[in-house]
Amino acid sequence: MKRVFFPLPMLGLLMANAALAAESAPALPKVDTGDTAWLLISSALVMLMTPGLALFYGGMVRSKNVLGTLMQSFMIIALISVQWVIFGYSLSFGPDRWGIIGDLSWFGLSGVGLAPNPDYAGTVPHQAFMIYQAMFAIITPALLMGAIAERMKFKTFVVFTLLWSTLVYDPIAHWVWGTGGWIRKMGGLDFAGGIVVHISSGVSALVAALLVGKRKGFGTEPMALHSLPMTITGAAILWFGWFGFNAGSAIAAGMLSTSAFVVTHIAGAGGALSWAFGEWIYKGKPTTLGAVSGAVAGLATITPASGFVGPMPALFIGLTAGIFCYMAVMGKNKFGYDDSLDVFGIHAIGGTWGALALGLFASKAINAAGNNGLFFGNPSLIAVQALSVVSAWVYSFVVTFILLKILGWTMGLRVSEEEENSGLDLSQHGETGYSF
Amino acid sequence: MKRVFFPLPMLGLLMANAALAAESAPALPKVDTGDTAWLLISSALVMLMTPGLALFYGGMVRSKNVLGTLMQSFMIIALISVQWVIFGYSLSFGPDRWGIIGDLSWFGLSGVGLAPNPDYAGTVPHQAFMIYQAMFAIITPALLMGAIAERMKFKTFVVFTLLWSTLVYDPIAHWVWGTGGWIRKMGGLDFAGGIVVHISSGVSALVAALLVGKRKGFGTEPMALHSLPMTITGAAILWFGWFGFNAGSAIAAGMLSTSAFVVTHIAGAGGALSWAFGEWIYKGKPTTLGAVSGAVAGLATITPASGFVGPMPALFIGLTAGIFCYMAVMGKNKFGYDDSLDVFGIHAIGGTWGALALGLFASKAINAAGNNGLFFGNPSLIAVQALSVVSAWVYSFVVTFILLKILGWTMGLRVSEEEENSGLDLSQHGETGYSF
Amino acid sequence: MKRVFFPLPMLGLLMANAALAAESAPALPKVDTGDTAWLLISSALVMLMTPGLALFYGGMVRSKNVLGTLMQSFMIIALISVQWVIFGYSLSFGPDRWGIIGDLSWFGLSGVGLAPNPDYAGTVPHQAFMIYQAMFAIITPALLMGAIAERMKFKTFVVFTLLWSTLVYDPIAHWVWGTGGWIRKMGGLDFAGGIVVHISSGVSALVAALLVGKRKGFGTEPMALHSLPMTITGAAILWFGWFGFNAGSAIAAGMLSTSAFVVTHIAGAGGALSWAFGEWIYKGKPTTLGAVSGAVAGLATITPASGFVGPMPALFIGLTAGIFCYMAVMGKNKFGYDDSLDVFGIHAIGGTWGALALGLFASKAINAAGNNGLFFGNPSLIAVQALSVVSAWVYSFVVTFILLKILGWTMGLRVSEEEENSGLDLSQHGETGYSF
Amino acid sequence: MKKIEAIIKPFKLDEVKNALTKIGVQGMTVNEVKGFGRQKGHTEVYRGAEYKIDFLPKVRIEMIVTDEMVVKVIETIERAAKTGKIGDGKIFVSPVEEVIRIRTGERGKDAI
Amino acid sequence: MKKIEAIIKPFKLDEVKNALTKIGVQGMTVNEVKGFGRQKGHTEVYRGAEYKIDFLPKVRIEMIVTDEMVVKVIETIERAAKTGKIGDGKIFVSPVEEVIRIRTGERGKDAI
Amino acid sequence: MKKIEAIIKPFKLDEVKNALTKIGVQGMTVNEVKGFGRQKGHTEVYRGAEYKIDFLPKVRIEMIVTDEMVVKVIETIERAAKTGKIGDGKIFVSPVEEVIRIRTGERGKDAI
Ligand SMILES: Nc1ncnc2c1ncn2[C@@H]1O[C@H](COP(=O)(O)OP(=O)(O)O)[C@@H](O)[C@H]1O
Ligand SMILES: Nc1ncnc2c1ncn2[C@@H]1O[C@H](COP(=O)(O)OP(=O)(O)O)[C@@H](O)[C@H]1O
Ligand SMILES: Nc1ncnc2c1ncn2[C@@H]1O[C@H](COP(=O)(O)OP(=O)(O)O)[C@@H](O)[C@H]1O
Repeated sequence: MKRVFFPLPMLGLLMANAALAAESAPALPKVDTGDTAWLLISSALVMLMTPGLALFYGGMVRSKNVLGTLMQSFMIIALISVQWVIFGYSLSFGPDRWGIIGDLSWFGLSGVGLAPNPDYAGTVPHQAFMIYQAMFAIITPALLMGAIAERMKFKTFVVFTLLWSTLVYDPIAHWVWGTGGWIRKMGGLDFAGGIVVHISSGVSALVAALLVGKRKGFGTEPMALHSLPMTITGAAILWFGWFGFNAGSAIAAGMLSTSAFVVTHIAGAGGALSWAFGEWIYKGKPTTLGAVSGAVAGLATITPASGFVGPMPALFIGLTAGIFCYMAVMGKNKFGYDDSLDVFGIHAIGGTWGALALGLFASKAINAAGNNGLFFGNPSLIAVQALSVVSAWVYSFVVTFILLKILGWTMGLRVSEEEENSGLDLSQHGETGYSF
Repeated sequence: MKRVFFPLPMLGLLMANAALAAESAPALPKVDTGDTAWLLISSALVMLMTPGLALFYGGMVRSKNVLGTLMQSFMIIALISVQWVIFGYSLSFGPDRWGIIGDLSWFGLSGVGLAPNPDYAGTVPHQAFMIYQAMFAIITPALLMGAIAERMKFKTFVVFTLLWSTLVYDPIAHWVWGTGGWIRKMGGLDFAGGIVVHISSGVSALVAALLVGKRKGFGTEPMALHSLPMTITGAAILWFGWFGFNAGSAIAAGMLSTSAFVVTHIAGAGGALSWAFGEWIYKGKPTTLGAVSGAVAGLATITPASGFVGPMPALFIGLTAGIFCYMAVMGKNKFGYDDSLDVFGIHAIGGTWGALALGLFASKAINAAGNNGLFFGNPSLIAVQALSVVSAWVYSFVVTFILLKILGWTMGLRVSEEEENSGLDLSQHGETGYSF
Repeated sequence: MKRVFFPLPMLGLLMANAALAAESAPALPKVDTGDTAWLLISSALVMLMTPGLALFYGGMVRSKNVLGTLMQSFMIIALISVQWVIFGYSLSFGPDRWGIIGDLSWFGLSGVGLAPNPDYAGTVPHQAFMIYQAMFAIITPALLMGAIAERMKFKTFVVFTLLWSTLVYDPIAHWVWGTGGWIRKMGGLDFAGGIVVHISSGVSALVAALLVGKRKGFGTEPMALHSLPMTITGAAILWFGWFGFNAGSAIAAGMLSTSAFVVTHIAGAGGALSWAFGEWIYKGKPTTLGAVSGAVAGLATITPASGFVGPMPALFIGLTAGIFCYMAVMGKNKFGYDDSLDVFGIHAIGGTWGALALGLFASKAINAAGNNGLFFGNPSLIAVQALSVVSAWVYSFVVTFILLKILGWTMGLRVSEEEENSGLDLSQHGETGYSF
Repeated sequence: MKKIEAIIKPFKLDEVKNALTKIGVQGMTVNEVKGFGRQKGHTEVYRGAEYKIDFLPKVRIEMIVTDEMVVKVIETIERAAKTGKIGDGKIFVSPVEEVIRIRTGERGKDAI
Repeated sequence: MKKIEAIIKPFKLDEVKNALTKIGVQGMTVNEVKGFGRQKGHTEVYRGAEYKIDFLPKVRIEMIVTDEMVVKVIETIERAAKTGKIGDGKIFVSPVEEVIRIRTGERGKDAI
Repeated sequence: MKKIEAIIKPFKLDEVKNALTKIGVQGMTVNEVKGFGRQKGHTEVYRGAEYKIDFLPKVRIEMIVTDEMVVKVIETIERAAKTGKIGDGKIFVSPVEEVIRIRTGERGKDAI
């Protein structure tokens, strides 16, 4: 749906550009400097989110695994960036095949140049759109890894990441955002990745937690977070970057990006408040981990809705996100699987609730290229959203399951027990995090 | 004064827009993409300052209070964001009542839409201006908390923050920046918040330090900073964000924002130099804490002047800021009150000196919508500035005093002695910062 | 070469502006909001790189030297900012003398105003270009200091930094980027500072490592990095800031900045991959320090080429950068000099390889104002590049050598042995980094 | 009364503590140490330079127990801390002449 | 000569140190430890999961003193470290056979 | 068997360890401590406020050795750890009654 997320009046212009561009590329004057500045800085912000996530996660593990955790995020940046420019972008956004995948005609970015591609973004260079999307492809598998922190074999992680991106992320991105993608054509909305990013990673995280199994000592030994200040710093960077994530998804600097920016901030605040106050009431003390987790929950939840809803619905979505995700995380403690850093509880639940909530609160007054939700007189949107969500759940679950089963048989998923005792830092990377 | 801080030639245009907007809202084409991009990224930068401040402060406390300190900043982001969109923005910037406060007609952001509001910003969506201002409302109470670090009861902190924002910040913001505010009408200048942010928080910080009282062991036990690298990181983030704070206050990307950007950087550098060299001469060694404190002093001091003065005055302001604030902090050590992280010495003194200094160095050549200062032939400006400063001092002092007295009687301001011994992290949040 | 790095069609316009500006300054309407927004945010990003570098380096030293290391970067920000606005900018970019240096007519920024200077940047205020360049002048000596970490006398460091900037950085910047500079006139290309920043600092770093001598205990005691997470955080900030460094060097937001942004990201990813996999093959384990070092190597190497080459050449450059720099660092371990944080191995080698590689891969299709390289039919460019590189090597080597010799005789370069034992933090700054 | 010191592998701490409380030990003091011994360290590689790390992370438990408890405590630690691999650690027993509980001023066995 | 070890609450360290120097103690060695004892730990809650923290932060002071000083030192520590609340800590006294000052090679009392 | 404890300057640790392994010491346990002694601390200045830091970083080495080794070990530490400047540290020797190797259950000398 990204193509149409800038003020409609510009659309005619863009089409004109497209025509022009076809005639006499490169159509230089069509690139808007303000829109390009915004998309580039948004790309940088979303890029920064992955190291932010690394810190967010890294602070939550024991100190013997801090490097292993940071390294996963860092390696994903390197791996997926290369995957993306070679074939990932083409699979996700390239010319459509059967509504389910892009073909390989943009292999190695051939044909992805500096002139705008009006299919996706009429006022910025095509490569700007491409690199912006790269950052989304990067952070998604990085999110996933939180579920299996502190125990994954590095070699298998590398292979898994590459395959998962190719087989799970790229197709779903195509369905939802690619020209011709079936969800997009059906009218399913996902402004900035509630389905593409949060559901895909969150559901796959659950599968991974189940198949990789619990950490040694889970439930019997305390597994204290080694540095909450690191986690809080990471959360702050995530929040900062999320402005690029959501407001950047307008692919232009204007009213829509402003609206997305505002609702993003509000939902983050709402999530932080409701999680922390929920704990305060339920457990007696508001925790800092709860506050930052709630913020991330609020931000994840508003993501799909961020270009479609107004400030007060955003506040509602943020507040409910904090509560729902808190409940989901509490639920985990009951079920006993070891989704170590609560990727499922926060991202799958948040992404799902956000994708459905936009079916309630979306308004064409905010985004004429979007749709109206239930409360604006259109009950059908929520059905479309539900179908989109379920498809992403099922697809992510099944493919990740098969992938991990195969990798489990062939390469092994976990480090040995002794390696787990000594920690990933030493066993996988031959390094030690700290030496004060 | 914010409304008029973009090149005058545009003003006519804006008025035209306003007229147009009235006739046929939303007046889509009037939003400038470059200005909007700049204001949005500036908003993100200012938002990042509060976590930056959290690190700046967090590194200066003992490790048993690190989470309590970080949590205050983080909670303020959540609380004040919600307060702001519900009624704070309306109080500060809404339709004027008697020159002292906005009314509640923008309650819940009703009427605060995506079309530009030419009263404040003619080339960007009104909501962009609103969210940019939200970040200022957030960081101000967060600054204040440094004075009473390591001993405030969390519950009281929540209530205090909400009330202080509503009763101190919102009115002063209205006086200085709101359409119809009395200081603004009088011609008092404050480009980016020397009065609104730094004086209000710095003076209130002094009151809080006096009423909350000293930390247990203050003056007898060493209270070593637990992590100077954290403090330095925080200072760096603050400096980075300050570009959005000051240059963003031009509410447009152009010559004025450039000028504000340049003088901000110069003053930060000047403050760092003079504080560090001052220490070197006076105490024998230049400290890193001194260097970063000086930078913050220089940045705070240039804030009110940043859109009115040129580079060489900025260098002078920065260098003197480092010296004055250093002297103020040394003074504290003589007077013996426990403004733990020197909010008064840096922000009240810096904000005051900056607001007066602009009365000396302001030049219409930099900002035609500003005024000339003493050295540019206009001795009257400094009187207006002095009156503005004094008003903010008195008002902040009195209201904060009353507020804290009442809260002291009703809820209690401090944690118990035993809680103070075990630290805020454990006693208020049930968490531990580090576990290496 | 910076002047001409925006779409050629705009050039005529700029010249017109220049004419107009001469007639009726300030020529307000000529400033482009999008370009200005991009240049200002890029300036902020590059400013952030120096604290990022501080963390990158700070994590690699022993904890008793962490503040000394952070302080060097922080002090450089303060010192060089002031040097720059007083005379450094004039030396580098002011009116040319004999092709080798700017004169002092822009002393104290006189004549450096808010109207665009079409010699360097036709669509943004001149001061915006000035402050952007300031950030480059700042980070360059900060890079250098990594070679002599943990042993430099602070007083000498201050004097050295000021002299080195004035005598090495400013002239080389003039040669390559200043109007009339001889390398620029010869046609030598350096988009964002491979020669000006990385070769100058990297080669000088080697000289410094040789003249200052090894750390006490080097080679016999383990000198464990005290915090790899700090180093990784620093690397992430560097990567983030590098988008401003390279893409900002287009001095406009459009196709060229997009292209530079994209190739920067790809080369960073490529460098991280090849260094980490190189280690994996050669030493048995991929390390996090290797991955982040590789990223920095890739980013440094693409720097000179970033506005001239396309994505696939960038991938090649990044991958080879990781390998070459890894080999150079391994080499150091053989030669036995103590370039403590591998400034030579990464920046001199990376900068050199990048400056030569653009002689192979540069294409006028990417940047019409650039040139074609060998693979695009122009074998002469590589010769020009080689001459530029050699000149910068020789000049940096010789001047830094003389400078350090003189400072060694007069002030002494190193702290005393006892001070080295107790650490820079305590001996130079009277502070302690951590107290958990 | 005796002082029993045990140097064990860090990840065994919880197991040992639980085993000891089960046999009635009511107090102990623990700190992190670095151990050098037969268990050879490892090599860490930083930018190609190899560092031999001889000191490995261990945990040191210190406990004052009555003479009657000594044998039981030693046995318990041996059982709980053992993996059979090199580096499992040591137990040292040494004499203690007096124990005082600060809170009450109690002396001797009562103070343990 | 005796070795006196005291496990105390961290925030009492300065008070104890000052009290000891006042009675003439000239040297001591201190480190941070975790204590397990009658003073029950607390519960930390991370994302809803409760962790029982049994080990509390304590400070361990180690001091070699001459036999004559032992009683005075113990009394001083008792006084300065006492809050009367559970968890105030313990003092252990054990024999020491020799003390050497590395700088001078002095032995015995002179080396303390 | 004896327990030898040495409190030394941190930067001397590697030298001491190497010297000890050369004379055949096969195990030791080390931790970081803060020392208070004749070597006066230093003053740290934070925003103008001066803090007297009395505790200096030291390293504590603990070693169980056979009686025959005691003299040699002490001499070796004295030599390796000495700078001749105040604050070089101390060596304490105290009795140990039993040593157990957890891995094998060996007792006494064999367990060292
Ligand atoms: N003689 C000793 N004195 C003090 N501590 C020792 C001694 N020997 C070993 N240790 C400690 O015990 C730990 C384990 O010893 P090691 O020789 O590696 O294995 P094992 O316990 O299997 O014999 C060492 O890391 C060290 O902390
Ligand atoms: N038997 C013991 N051996 C070693 N240390 C002990 C022992 N008992 C208690 N301690 C230490 O003393 C501290 C205080 O003991 P605790 O039983 O909690 O309270 P109290 O000192 O009031 O009896 C503990 O945290 C632990 O560090
Ligand atoms: N009586 C003592 N008991 C325990 N440790 C001591 C004692 N005296 C000194 N130390 C330790 O030895 C270190 C060095 O002692 P100090 O008096 O400073 O110098 P020197 O070793 O030259 O006499 C101290 O920092 C402290 O850790």
